[in-house]
Amino acid sequence: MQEPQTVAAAEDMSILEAIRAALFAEMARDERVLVFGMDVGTLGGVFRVTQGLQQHFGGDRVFDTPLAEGAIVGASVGLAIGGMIPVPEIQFLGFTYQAFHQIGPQLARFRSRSRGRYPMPVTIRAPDGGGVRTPEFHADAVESQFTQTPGIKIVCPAFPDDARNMLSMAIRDPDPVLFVEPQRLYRTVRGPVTVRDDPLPFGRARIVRQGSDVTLIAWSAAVHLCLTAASELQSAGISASVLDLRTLVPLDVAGLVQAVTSTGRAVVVHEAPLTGGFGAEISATLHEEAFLSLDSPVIRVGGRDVPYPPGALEDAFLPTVPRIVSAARKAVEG
Amino acid sequence: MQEPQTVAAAEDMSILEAIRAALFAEMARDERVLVFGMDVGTLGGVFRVTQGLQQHFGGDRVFDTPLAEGAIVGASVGLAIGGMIPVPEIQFLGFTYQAFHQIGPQLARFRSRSRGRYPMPVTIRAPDGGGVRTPEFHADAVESQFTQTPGIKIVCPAFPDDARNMLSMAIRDPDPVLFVEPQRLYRTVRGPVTVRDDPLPFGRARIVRQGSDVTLIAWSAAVHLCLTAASELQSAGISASVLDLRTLVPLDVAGLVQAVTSTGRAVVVHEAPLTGGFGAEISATLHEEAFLSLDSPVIRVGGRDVPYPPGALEDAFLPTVPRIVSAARKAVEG
Amino acid sequence: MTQQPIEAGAVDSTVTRDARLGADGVASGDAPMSREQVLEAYRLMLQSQAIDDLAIKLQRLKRVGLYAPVQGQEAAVVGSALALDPRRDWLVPASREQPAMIRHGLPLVNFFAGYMGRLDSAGIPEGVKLLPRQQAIAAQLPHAAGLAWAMKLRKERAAVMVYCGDGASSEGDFHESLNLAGVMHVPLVVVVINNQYAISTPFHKQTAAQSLASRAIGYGMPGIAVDGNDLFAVYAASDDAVRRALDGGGPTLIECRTYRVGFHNTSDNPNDYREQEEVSAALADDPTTRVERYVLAQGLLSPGAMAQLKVEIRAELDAVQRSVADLPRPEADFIFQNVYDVLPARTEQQRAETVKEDRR
Amino acid sequence: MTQQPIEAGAVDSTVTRDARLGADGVASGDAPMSREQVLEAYRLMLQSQAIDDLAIKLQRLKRVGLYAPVQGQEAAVVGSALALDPRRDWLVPASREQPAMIRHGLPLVNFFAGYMGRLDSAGIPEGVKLLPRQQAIAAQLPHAAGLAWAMKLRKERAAVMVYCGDGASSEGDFHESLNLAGVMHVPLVVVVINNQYAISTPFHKQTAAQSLASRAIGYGMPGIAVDGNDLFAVYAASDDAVRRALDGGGPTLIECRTYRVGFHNTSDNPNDYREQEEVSAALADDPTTRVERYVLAQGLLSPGAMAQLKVEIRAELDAVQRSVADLPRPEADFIFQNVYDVLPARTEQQRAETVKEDRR
Ligand SMILES: Cc1ncc(C[n+]2csc(CCOP(=O)(O)OP(=O)(O)O)c2C)c(N)n1
Ligand SMILES: Cc1ncc(C[n+]2csc(CCOP(=O)(O)OP(=O)(O)O)c2C)c(N)n1
Ligand SMILES: [Mg+2]
Ligand SMILES: [Mg+2]
Repeated sequence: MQEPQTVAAAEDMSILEAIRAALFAEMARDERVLVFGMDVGTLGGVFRVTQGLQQHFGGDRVFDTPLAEGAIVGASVGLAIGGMIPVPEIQFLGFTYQAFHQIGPQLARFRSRSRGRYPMPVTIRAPDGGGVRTPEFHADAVESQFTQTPGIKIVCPAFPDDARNMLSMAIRDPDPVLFVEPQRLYRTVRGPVTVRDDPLPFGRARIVRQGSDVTLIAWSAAVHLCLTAASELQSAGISASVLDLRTLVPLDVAGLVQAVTSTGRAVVVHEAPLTGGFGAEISATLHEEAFLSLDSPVIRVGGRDVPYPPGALEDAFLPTVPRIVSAARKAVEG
Repeated sequence: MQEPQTVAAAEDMSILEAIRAALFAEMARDERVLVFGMDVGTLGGVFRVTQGLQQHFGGDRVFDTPLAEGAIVGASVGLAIGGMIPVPEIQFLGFTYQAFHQIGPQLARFRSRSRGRYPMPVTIRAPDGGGVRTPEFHADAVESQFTQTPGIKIVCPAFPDDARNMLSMAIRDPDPVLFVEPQRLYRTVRGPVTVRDDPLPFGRARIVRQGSDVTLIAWSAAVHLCLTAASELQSAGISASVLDLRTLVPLDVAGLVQAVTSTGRAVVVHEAPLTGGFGAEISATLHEEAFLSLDSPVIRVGGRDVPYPPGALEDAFLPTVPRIVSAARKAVEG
Repeated sequence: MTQQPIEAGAVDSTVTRDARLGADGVASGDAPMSREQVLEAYRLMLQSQAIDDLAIKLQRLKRVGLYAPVQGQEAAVVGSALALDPRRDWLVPASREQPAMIRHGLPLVNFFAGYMGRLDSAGIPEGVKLLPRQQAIAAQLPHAAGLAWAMKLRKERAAVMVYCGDGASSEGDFHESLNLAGVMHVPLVVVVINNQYAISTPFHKQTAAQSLASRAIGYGMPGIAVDGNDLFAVYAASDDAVRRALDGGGPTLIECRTYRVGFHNTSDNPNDYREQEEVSAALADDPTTRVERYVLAQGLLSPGAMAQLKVEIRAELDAVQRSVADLPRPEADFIFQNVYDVLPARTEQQRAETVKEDRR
Repeated sequence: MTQQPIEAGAVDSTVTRDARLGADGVASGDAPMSREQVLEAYRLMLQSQAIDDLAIKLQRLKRVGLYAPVQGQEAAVVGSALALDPRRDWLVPASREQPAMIRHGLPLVNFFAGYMGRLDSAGIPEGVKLLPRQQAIAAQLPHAAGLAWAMKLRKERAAVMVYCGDGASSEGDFHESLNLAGVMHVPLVVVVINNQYAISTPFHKQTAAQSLASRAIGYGMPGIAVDGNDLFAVYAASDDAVRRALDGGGPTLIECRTYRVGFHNTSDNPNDYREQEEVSAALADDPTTRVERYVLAQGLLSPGAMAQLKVEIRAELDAVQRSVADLPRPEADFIFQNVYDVLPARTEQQRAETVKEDRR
């Protein structure tokens, strides 16, 4: 899990700026790259992530589309066949529901269906996650639903540096990528960004905090909850590692096993409802691959098994630092 | 897991006949019950499951719809609000992709969104599963995708008796149910059917074979693979239980734990791709709830992490009896 | 089948109406509404403006989460909703039809409770034939088609009116449900509030169609485009459509052409994507002002009574808002209510945990 | 915006063509196709019939899985495809356009290899501007819209022709992609093969619209309904549309009205849902027979040459079929090919396992 060579000096950015920088860089690098979706052009996106792109690259490469998620993704398939590199935005991950039939069964399978003739270098960007009191659907963290339709990669950065480099990687990847952006962190998490020209391939988890008693596993915004929980645990005398998965597909099984073996205990945290969430996959995998190294079972902390509630009640739904802390205590103390 | 009282003598039926009998019975019992979908009326469905219904109950209660899965499910929401009990058919579970945005985020959430004002007594029937060399999508076993949208129940019978009783229960249930029908078994599995007037609630797994060394856990068509595997294991001196989950939501956690505790070893089998399949949920749950009773980790046997292949190659994709047998051996022998 | 004659051009089902209530407040021809109806409409339009103002103020004070104003669309929303009989007909909103929901029977307290997070009081009361607001664009359309279908199957004499926006007209749900409604010949009235924008996306980027009403032909139903700022035109078209629905004449598509004068919602800034001139032009043709002029000209209200009415409306809202603020906030385990009839055991356990955590 | 005039009825964009090649094989007016084109069409139509026969036979012998015949639709499929230049234009099939795929460059061997499970040989060769068949109804439409959009963005002079059925016209994908194509003004030709059925569901249960071509108006593009059994009418409309697309005139919707004479596919029995008379009527107006009469009347082929041609076509197919039968069946690990550019480690492990299991 060693990081490759740096080619530019680090710059401090928010996640939002890092994503925008990646879009600028990739559009400049390859004129086949197109950015489109609802309101991404003139407005620059409802979060202003794509701000300035249309002015810079013109209305042929950055454009607003009609309000139809299925067509946005479906057209991306055709644009890719026609030699373009589409980077569509779905305004919120919770509206990939409307495009579901064009993502897993079409975009993800087109390389295979066409026996390799039509690879799909498409990156779908979509923000998700709770904590910002959005209306219904706008927080739904449904990334695990796409793990049942192989052919697509799922990338969930938690830091500006990863957002910057992994979005570039996604756009250059010959395969489709669902790139999930933690809306809660867009402007709140800042950090150094170092542009890498030859980054590691997808599928490498990263230890973002070293500890010895328990490993907290997460991706996307939940990584930061785990970091806070780890600090609290520290005060209570428990030393927690935090592993940022970074990509769900491909999954870094070796990295997971290694991180958990070193502590013997693990808690996996995600915002999606517990049942059927990707935490189950992590837990199942760890038990399969590292059973004998586990001193206690992997504990999952997820969203509740209910529909995402109105903003006023999202704390009752979401995994919180206290819930993570108490799960970690349980893992360690039994 | 004791079965309740019988109210009618057992009759021998195929799964298909059992489903049809349940539809006849529920339509006769309650005139609000409607059956609709593509080709379910005049034709009686592409598998002839609904044959005879339209002649018997008339074109107002059994009707063909346009080719639009989203509208079929979406209209069901409205029909339910209007006081009907819709039993829509989606021609194959793999075409719930097209209705995805109307199932989890709408149908499943309407009770909650309307704060109880509009319960959704809707049962979506859909066949799925491999082994019958269907074209693309027709075999996709995507039941786990619906476990991330709470509010809907997921029922996956493997025997005629369950098909008959659980479909009746589903139709009478005030909540939405996704009722998955194993197409491979429609006509091949026959068995006694005893109509129960007051069946057990959903969420009770059933031990369909008793054993002492390892518990094979499955639902839908895979239950029968497990039964075959259990016979083979018997010859090799390994005594396997087979647990038929019957419903994924609600999940019979207590039944699972009890069944696995008695053997100390478990293998979970499903047709969906391994990663993100419901086997992960079973494995994670068992480790969380029965860690100390497990002599070895729960092993998953699933479909491969690739798109469902053309018919000629489905055996390479699907869980097979040999794969189950060798997983069970590994669980037992380490 | 191949022998059937090829049609000499499909019949155009789009009917267009002349203006009824002009920008000057003068009605051409007979008014399609009674004096009482005009006054009801006027009151609802004023109330809608007052709700916009109050909700935006409360949002700025962080007492309301997000608010999407009606401003500019009052005639389209009120004129259509008034064609319904709330005891008989159903109303299915999108998410910007506040006065229609209230007119259809949603109590003001419940209305504000929804926006102010007092969820225990925010439901739709039993008997009010209304669906909750829909946040997934266009998803309400198949629900409405199904509901109308239920009315037909039950032989209930009732119409269903459903709203959606110009943006919504691009979603698959729009198409699938209108086609279904057409072929099932159900008593549905689809009111498209074409306010020229879907967030920042103007109508000409939404579709190349000249009119959304023209889509009706492809579903075998009548379609009509009206000036959505003309209360009388909207009401007349809606009333026609409701009658047709009640008389077994099937569904109708109505496009109300209006303009979203305000921001998309409280977190939007329209200056980022449109010119002030465009907004000024629209402001100059405020639909409520048209009605106000008519009301004064016809002597339905004196200037004094009108001023009094405005004060009353604002006072009522403010009182409601204050009483809602006094309502209890929901408990944490509210999120487990109404998920299922009976919670699954595992979820029940989560509920218990949540209650315990909340107490800590 | 509210000041814009309310249109006096939307303009109807549906144009209708007179019959060109009647049931008697007599052309009215000038033939829109050259002699060579007519002969090419005729050959393709005969070949399509022969493929239907052979594939059904092979299915009965369990050497083909499932087959959906073209019978009755030959003029619609061939007449449209012939308007394309395969070196320049793209063809996006649904799943019942066999002769179009072959004409566009799919080698017969690859074609049969697909049906006969010889997957290693079933791909679309590099350079053939064709997409694979689509099993999810209507899902190909947005792909085609996107592909046409790519042509426009790249300033390539190329048209994209996409097929779908009458059933497909009810899916959300149909609507979303036609609307997108309209607003992006891309070089797309949408050919709806209205064969009156979607499995058992007749057209009048599919929609209340009189014509599917009439939907074009709602997307701001020209629409035309033609007798789909009339080769010349189909060709002329398609040729117009392709030219318009190439000249920057945007998309066109063409509805070909024809009839699915055969079963939906080899596991369907149409007697369960339709009357034989209806089929007989359609059989009496076989589109290939129309062309055959024309070919004979115009002396394009002598009766002897025609008989010879039919023998040749069948012989060729049979030879191809036999050579395909000799091709190797795919290995088990074929399923892991082309899932990703590089397989994830975990999937790679599954591949290794599969190979090992397969060897046992
Ligand atoms: C399916 C879906 N996609 C995207 C959004 C985000 N969104 C919320 S409102 C809106 C624009 C809606 O435009 P329109 O239908 O014209 O209604 P208006 O806001 O003008 O009333 C969008 C894109 C959503 N809520 N649902
Ligand atoms: C999304 C989807 N829903 C359902 C089906 C099952 N199905 C296969 S063919 C068919 C009918 C298609 O009718 P139409 O579009 O008219 O094409 P045709 O078969 O007449 O060529 C159906 C419903 C499917 N393949 N895809
Ligand atoms: Mg709008
Ligand atoms: Mg058809």
